[in-house]
Amino acid sequence: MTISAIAQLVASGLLIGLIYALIAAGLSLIFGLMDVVNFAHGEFLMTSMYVTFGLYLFLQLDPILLMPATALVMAAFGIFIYRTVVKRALAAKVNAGMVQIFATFGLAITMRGLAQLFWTPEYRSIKDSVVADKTISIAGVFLPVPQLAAGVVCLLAFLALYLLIQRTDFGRALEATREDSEAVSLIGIDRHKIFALGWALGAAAVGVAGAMLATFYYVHPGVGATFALIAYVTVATGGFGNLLGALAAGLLVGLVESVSAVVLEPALKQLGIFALYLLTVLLRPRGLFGKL
Amino acid sequence: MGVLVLLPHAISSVTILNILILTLLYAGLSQAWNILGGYCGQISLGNALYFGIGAYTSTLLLTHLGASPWFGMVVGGTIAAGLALLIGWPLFRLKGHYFVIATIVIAEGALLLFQSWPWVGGTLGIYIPFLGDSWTMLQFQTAKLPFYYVALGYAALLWLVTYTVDGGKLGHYWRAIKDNPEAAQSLGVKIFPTKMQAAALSAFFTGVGGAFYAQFVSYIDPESVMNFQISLLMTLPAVLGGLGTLWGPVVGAAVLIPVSELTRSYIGGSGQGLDLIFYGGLIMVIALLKPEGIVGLWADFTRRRRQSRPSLASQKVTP
Amino acid sequence: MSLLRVDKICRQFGGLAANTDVSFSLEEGEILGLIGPNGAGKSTLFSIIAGALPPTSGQVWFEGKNITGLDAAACCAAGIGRTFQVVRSFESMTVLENVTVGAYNRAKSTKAAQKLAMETLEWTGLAPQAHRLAVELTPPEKRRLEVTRALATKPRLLLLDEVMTGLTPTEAQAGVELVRAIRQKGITVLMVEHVMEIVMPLVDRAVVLNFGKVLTEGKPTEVIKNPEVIKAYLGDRYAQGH
Amino acid sequence: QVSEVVIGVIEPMSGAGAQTGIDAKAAMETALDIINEDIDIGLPLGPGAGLPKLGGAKIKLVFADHQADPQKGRAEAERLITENKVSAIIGAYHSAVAAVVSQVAERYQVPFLAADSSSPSLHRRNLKWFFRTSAHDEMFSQAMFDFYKDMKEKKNITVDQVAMFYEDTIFGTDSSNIQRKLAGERGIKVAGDIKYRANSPSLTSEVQQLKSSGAPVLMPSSYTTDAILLLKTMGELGYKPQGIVAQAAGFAEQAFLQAVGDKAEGIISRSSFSLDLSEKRPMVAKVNEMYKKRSGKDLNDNSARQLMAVLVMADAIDRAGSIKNEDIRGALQKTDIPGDKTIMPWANVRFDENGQNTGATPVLIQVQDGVYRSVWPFETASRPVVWPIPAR
Amino acid sequence: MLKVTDLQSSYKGLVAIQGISLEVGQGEIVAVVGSNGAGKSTLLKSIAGWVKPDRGGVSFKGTDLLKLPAHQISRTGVALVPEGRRLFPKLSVRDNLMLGGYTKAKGAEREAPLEFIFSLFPRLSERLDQQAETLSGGEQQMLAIGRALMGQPSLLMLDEPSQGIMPKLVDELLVAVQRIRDRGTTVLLVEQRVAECLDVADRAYVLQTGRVALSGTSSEVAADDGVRRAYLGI
Ligand SMILES: Nc1ncnc2c1ncn2[C@@H]1O[C@H](COP(=O)(O)OP(=O)(O)OP(=O)(O)O)[C@@H](O)[C@H]1O
Ligand SMILES: Nc1ncnc2c1ncn2[C@@H]1O[C@H](COP(=O)(O)OP(=O)(O)OP(=O)(O)O)[C@@H](O)[C@H]1O
Ligand SMILES: [Mg+2]
Ligand SMILES: [Mg+2]
Repeated sequence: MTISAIAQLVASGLLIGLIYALIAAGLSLIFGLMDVVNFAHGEFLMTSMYVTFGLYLFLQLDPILLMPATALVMAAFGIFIYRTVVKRALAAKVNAGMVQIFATFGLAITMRGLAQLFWTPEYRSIKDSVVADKTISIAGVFLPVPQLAAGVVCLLAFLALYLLIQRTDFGRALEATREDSEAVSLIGIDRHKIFALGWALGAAAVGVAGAMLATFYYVHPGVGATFALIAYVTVATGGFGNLLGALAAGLLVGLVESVSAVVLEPALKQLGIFALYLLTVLLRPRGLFGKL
Repeated sequence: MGVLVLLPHAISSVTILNILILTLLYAGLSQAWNILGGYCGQISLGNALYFGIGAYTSTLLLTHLGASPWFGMVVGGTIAAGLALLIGWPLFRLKGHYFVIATIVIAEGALLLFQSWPWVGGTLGIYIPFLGDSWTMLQFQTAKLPFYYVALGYAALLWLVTYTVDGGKLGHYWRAIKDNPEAAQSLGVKIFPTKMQAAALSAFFTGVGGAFYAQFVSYIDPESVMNFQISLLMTLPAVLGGLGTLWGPVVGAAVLIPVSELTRSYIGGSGQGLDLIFYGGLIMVIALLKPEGIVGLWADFTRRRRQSRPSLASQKVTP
Repeated sequence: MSLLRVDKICRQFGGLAANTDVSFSLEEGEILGLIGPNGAGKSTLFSIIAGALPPTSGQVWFEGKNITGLDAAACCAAGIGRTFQVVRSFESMTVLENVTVGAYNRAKSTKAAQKLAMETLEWTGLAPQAHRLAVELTPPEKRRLEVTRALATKPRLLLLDEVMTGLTPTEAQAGVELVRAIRQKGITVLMVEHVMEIVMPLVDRAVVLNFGKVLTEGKPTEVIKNPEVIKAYLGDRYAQGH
Repeated sequence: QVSEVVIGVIEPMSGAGAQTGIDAKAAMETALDIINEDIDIGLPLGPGAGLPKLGGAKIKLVFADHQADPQKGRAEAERLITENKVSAIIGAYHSAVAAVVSQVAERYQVPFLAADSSSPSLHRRNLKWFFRTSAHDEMFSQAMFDFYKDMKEKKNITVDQVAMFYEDTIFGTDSSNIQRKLAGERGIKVAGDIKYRANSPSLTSEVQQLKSSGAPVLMPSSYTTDAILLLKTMGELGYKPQGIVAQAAGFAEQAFLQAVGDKAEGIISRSSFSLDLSEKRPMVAKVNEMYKKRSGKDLNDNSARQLMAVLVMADAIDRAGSIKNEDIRGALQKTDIPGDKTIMPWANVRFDENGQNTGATPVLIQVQDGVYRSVWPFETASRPVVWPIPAR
Repeated sequence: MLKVTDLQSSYKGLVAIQGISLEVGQGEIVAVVGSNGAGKSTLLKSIAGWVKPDRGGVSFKGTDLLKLPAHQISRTGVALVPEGRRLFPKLSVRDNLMLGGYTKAKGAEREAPLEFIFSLFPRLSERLDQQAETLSGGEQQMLAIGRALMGQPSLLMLDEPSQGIMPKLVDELLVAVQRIRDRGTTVLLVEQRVAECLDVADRAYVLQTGRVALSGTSSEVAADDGVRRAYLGI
């Protein structure tokens, strides 16, 4: 293998890793930090891509410009889902974990059905974006611009989430609500407000991911399922209770995938990711940097 | 029970028999899942692995050696149980979501391996050749009744096994581990072997179910017997019916399978996703309205009748 | 031969030494009180004796055997029963089922286990609650349930960690009677309790821990006169003599 | 006498293949219009309403959804046969499902017509009740290699190295196995042999390996999602082979063209159908119009085959003059429809003893100026082939 | 300041307290005593909004608390140190304390009670970075009380605060309760150490099987024969 091929391998791995991390960002908040299972994460991503696509049909703007709008719509959607579904699931005193899994799993199926109803199962894509179909090449290493842009957005998104959780009362309140959602009322915290905000934020992060993804990926009712498992594995590899873990894990997952596509065969490249996860949790049962 | 034995004779519709067979199969599979997930609290979303192992073992034994699927069921179940022990050994130290995701990942990994393993047919899968009606080979041209009775026997057997175990030492230990492992240990419960027993039992019967399924469909490929959806389908009835209860998986399967089959059959042809909306909505509604499962309705009812005593406080002896 | 002997037990949590060179022994049939300030390392020591926590160094001897490496289940099988300071009941199970789990430690069949469990419940006075779910009990009842559960394992040594918390003095007296009755059954008791009104009349001997080390040990009446114990643990009220 | 003949259709109506099922529905209903209405068009059963030999009985289609799951396909087939009393079944796109459905049909002795499943293993199981109107992947792959031969002989362009890129399903595996074998026979080197996971989130490393294989011709076998992703990733990583010769599926879909835009320029795909056949056979345009009214799109490889399957089946039932299973099977076996009475570039429709239509000659189509044009066989092509793919 | 009238609460239809009326005046320490399961905790939980009463009224400084959700009740200045402590186990001691002052503005105001809390429980100041769940039993109880004090409540409800606290600290704690009152906080105290508790309280209520059996000044209650027999073990 030539040097440039290896460089390309690493660069591509890291780039796709950043995209995985970006997609996992919202999940790392909702699932990782708030400890609420969201089996519909993939469908959230799918929805946000359709939101971007819908806005694009109306406004004919670059998806990157539409990103704030998508994030906003998704935040509202996150609050809506929290209020209608998740809140009730969290109220369950027995089998709490399973209720969350299956309430959101049911939600996922419903969302997929709704997408099919409203958008038909046709594949759609957006070609009008400043970054679309552009590639820069440095010393024989090709770096697709849409993915570079997504990578930068990913880093920014994690920085923003991290500061928000680490530096604000909101972050503390979110963790406290996760720890004991009843006891937080003792200190004047409205758990539903805090968690609804958490979901808004998580969904907005998915919105950002969806908008970026729409610049280079097709939109389809089933698109979420493609990314969902990797997103869960990424969050768990990073460790629960630590946002930045997901970023690190995303990069690692991307890199390992890239390498195992070469070492094994491409059809088995996910085996590398799976092995990475198992190895991580066997050595560190709480993931790379997990606290929970 | 009597009703279940005689019922199919009154039914001529193949569709309904198909649905009944699937319902019983999933009642059994879900009961098997319930042993480890519901009673012992080790949530596995990777039971499709054991299902697939059972299906492949019996099918390969049949196509390569001409062995009867009945034999294949036992061998398949045993291999599945052995695999469960092998996997449980490193995995049972994991907690919560880490464990759940590990089970998913292992099953998905196995799916990939089976797809690129030519000896087991890879993605092409394996056809089970039809050799004429035979109980030994568990093959029937168009008859559904034999399958119905096998499925009924399977579900009943699992119910019985769970019933027996639940009332005994293992059942107590499993539920204790689920509620509080540290306390269980302090009472002499050896956590690891107890979990392993649950895992082996669960995997064995899941494997048996897989072998039956292969015979019933007469064609298997990795995607159709080891897919993540199958894992979910085994979990769903127990959760919606009532986790860690005897009747939960049965009741859950009796609601879910007919609904999912009928919605697909009668509104799935539209291609508009209405069946998905309906099915998904139903799961969501049950999960949210009755978190302890549908059998919780029955418990509510009996409880209300038993506890007609008006006030707890007034029963206390005054000092 | 002592029933239990802890020998130079040390336990570190990061930089914090919860137990340092703790040594004492416990005679068969004794009720030994383990007292000391909050955070002195009493519960930590309990966990080490019961096999729930490995010591950093030191040994635990039970019935003349070194049980240091054994896990909690093996310790239970060997004859050590315990309760937890922060209650840990099996909340989705009934009171009877909770106790039955313990009873399986000795009983072979389910019938025998249930019988043993029911007898133990009657003995500790929880029988009327047998078919309630554990989650519905008040905290003091849950503690009593833990004692019952541990008793059902038929231990030779019972470790009681603040089981009488939350009882009014009158109720505590019943608790004291229960512990005496336990001893009557031939079970040796090691107990942690902060309420002197309970400890004083009950225990034969007290070991005082402070900052993880044994401060002193002796008859309860002597121990509470020790100025260091008063300074670190009992406070001014006991300075004038009790 | 019957007034209605019911035919069951089993296609994926939800899940990843849902669009195919939905398009199939439109295509087959278009065929129904031709049969049941009085439409004078050069197709079997066009003129006159209904089936003349059955007293003008109409055909009715019942659609069932198999969600790409063989078990569901089996259950639906049994339901259609026992409950809807269908006289025949058409389906099923996914070869795995077709395999199971054809077995059920065999057991119930109901004719099964594979409209759009192209796995060669399907007709090799000695099934008496199995028929397939279109070519299978072996015939298609043969066409591709014949194309290379013609290129050398007639255009003096040598193709001596190819890279295969195929998904890990029945479709991909079957297709690649044949191509590998044919390449060996024809002395063409397989420089790259990449099996990949269907619906992967990224194909970066796969494309990289293709690129470093250095093969001038890429032969992909993929469905729509992966076809789109493949082309995008090729652009991103600067991989530009001289030619792309695809095993249809995703590459023949309108959605694919729309998604990748001018990146599709020059791609060659095997096909059973080419819309520019209408230049020679105007009725193809007319049928296309009818279909477009229902679905909003042009006919493609899949929808044309699905449409034809209904016509062929209806023709057989009509000739049988009865809806007895045996009679229909007998009539199917005796099917003889000349190529110009179809909308396909086929020689004819005649089934061999395995139920395979031997006259289903494939064509190669190429994207030229955003439209699929037939480019091979050279004799019948509507446009000359463009080779290599022009630089953009 | 706090007025409870004819309060009844139940769990799944089982009545735990009924017909309870009591009053707590500004600056008072009021004790509630009673045996195990008498309904003391249920009473406090009903006031704090954790248990929704079946009927009756709870008003605090003229506000009808029954109309408010639990977190709003806390914001009116009612704090509860619950039975079982209910800390945030994975969070550090510091975070637990800081969260106690969640409704206060960040900065000096929020940190004001810290000094007092640390003077009462110096151990907490040594363990600021330790996870709450790894604290010893007594330390956890200290943290629970500290967290409630961080909110600078005007009514502090303590449910058996001396649980798990060593003797020396129990005395200090009860003195501290008086100091807390002297700083302007009203206290509603549930205690199983009846004698010590009556020592510091101004008035007391005795609960029996969910009803108020006796009420009066602490000395009256302490002098009652029934109480002496039932709760003091004399
Ligand atoms: N996992 C841990 N990590 C860090 N420190 C710990 C851990 N477990 C216990 N400690 C500390 O060790 C010390 C001893 O704790 P232990 O629970 O043994 O005290 P105790 O004597 O039982 O006190 P109490 O009377 O309050 O129950 C305490 O200061 C506690 O904070
Ligand atoms: N979550 C619950 N579910 C069902 N019943 C309950 C629940 N909590 C308390 N009870 C019942 O309500 C009654 C009153 O309980 P409460 O906890 O208020 O008593 P208490 O006076 O605080 O007792 P203690 O001194 O033990 O703390 C008891 O009979 C108890 O069993
Ligand atoms: Mg302790
Ligand atoms: Mg209480």
